[in-house]
Amino acid sequence: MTEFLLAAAVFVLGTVALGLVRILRGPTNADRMLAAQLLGTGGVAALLLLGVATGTSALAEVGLLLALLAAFASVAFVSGATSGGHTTSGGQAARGGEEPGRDAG
Amino acid sequence: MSLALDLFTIMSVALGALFFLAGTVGLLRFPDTLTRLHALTKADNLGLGLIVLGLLPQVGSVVAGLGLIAVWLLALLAGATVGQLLAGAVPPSESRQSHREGSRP
Amino acid sequence: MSGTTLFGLCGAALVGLGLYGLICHPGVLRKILAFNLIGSGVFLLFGVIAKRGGGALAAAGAGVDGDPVPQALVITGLVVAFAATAIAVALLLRLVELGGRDTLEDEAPRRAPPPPGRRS
Amino acid sequence: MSMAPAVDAGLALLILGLGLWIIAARSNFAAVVGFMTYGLMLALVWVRLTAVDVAMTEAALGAGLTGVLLLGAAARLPAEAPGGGPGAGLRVLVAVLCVGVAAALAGVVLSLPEPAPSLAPLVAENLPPTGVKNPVTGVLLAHRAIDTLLETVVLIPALIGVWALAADRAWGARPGALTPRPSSSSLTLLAQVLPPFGILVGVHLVWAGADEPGGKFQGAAVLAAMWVLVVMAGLADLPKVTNRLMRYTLVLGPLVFVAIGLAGIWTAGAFLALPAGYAKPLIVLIEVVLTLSVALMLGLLLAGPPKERA
Repeated sequence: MTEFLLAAAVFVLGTVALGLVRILRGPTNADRMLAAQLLGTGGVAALLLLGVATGTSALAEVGLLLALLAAFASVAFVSGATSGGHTTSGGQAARGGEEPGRDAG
Repeated sequence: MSLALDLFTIMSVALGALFFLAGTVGLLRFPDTLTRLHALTKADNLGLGLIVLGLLPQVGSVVAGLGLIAVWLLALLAGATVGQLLAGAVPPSESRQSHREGSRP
Repeated sequence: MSGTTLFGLCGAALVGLGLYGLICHPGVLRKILAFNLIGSGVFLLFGVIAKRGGGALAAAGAGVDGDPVPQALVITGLVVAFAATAIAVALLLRLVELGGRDTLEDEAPRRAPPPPGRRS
Repeated sequence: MSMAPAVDAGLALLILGLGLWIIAARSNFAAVVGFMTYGLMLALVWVRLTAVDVAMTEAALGAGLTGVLLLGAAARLPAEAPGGGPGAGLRVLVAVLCVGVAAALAGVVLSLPEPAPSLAPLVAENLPPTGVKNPVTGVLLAHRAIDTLLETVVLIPALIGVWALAADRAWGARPGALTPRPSSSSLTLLAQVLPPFGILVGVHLVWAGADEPGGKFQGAAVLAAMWVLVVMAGLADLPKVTNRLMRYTLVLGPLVFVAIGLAGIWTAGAFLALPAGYAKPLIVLIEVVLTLSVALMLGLLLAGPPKERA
């Protein structure tokens, strides 16, 4: 059984690692965030599998932490994307957009 | 009895891992951000849920089992709302221009 | 080769990678990232030492089989690294706010025309 | 155990790949997202190294809070990293240097002494008098308490440093790096539903940290994250940097720690020593007040320098 759970962990890690290609290719930042989200859930799954396979204590707490902070990070992304102005388009808007140095004086 | 439980674990975990594979394939193959989001939210909720379900017979105590279920519930809650948020962060134009930008290394 | 040694080599490689990024990247944000990479590499080395030094506690039934002293040091290190990163990010954002630049180079050559909001 | 090496090898490959990506990516944002997933994978590595306490800290601080901090910075910068930097020749030279450093470290890893030196038996021997069962907590608060004290104290100058970067006119205003988002129903829902869970998890981590993996830093990081989440959803506002209550809370933890430490000179014969019999309650007290202060510090570090609002 231990072997099977470890193999499942490797499998899940492997598949979500394929999802990393989305982080590399984008094209939009929302896509990258999606890939990170999948990796987060996959990471939690792999963690639980590993933990049960090796009898690690307190693994549910680590899982809870990861799930909580993954949600938090996504919220931070969305906030940044809409109020910071230039996260999403990833291009020219970034430079012209916000007048820097408002209080430079 | 324990054989039946083991079989249950194997079935459930394997099915969950397959859902992760499906999610990754969707993430890589679907044409734009919103369809990818769709694929992802289905896959990671079900994938993690099935894996947690499969792991339940393998943990020793009721408390540990409840911890696992809590991880899943939290991921479910966070995944659902974050999916909504990410969808809101995708401007309608962006999914169409998705192949114009690209930041390959 | 054991998994522990493998992670140790991994940590060594990460320190090298991070050092390269720190020196060669002109962008400040990327320097901060590279610096964090170095940090995590060093922490991994600590982790390897902790793991190797473990065992005695497992025998005593304490539930954690690693040397807790390096582990505790890594935890303190992580907190301090976060504080340092927060300062670095605040400095960077202030730099951008004042000069519209996100690099430490004197003359910042960009692939696109220079930012319009440049002062001074 | 024939699958275990595959797990380790897979994790090592992932981490190295992500590390390469963080350095090589052209887009700032892609590099930051890479860094966050990298932190997540590192947490798994720490679990493999049987350091669950560190895995929690890495997940909460290394991946979570640091990631959010950098995400916020990336949102305010041009999308692509600036060009330039050293020329090709110099780059090769630097690469050679870095390979040299990495190789030297790898050599050290491969030639670590056998059997490994360890303080674990010493800790195991001296853990019972402290009354806590988690050896890492024991080391942090009893055996190496001076490190922990300095570490919490160092967060305060860091916060002062961040605040000092405010523009003159903005001094006294509220921290400005977290711009609340115009209200959206799903974000509001998340900010109402998640924090109760988060606070529960955070408090549990601190409470259980005495005997099981967990502790004040992990708990404080979760509490800080939940606070910042509520702020980002616009449900609460940050205090002004001149707020008295906030400032007292910031220094409360370190002050209590120092006070108990000073009392140790008379009661136990050394600075930061804990009197026999009272070690565990004192450790728990220190943990609780430090958690409050550290959570506030972490949240405020994320919130950045004070800024005028339009």
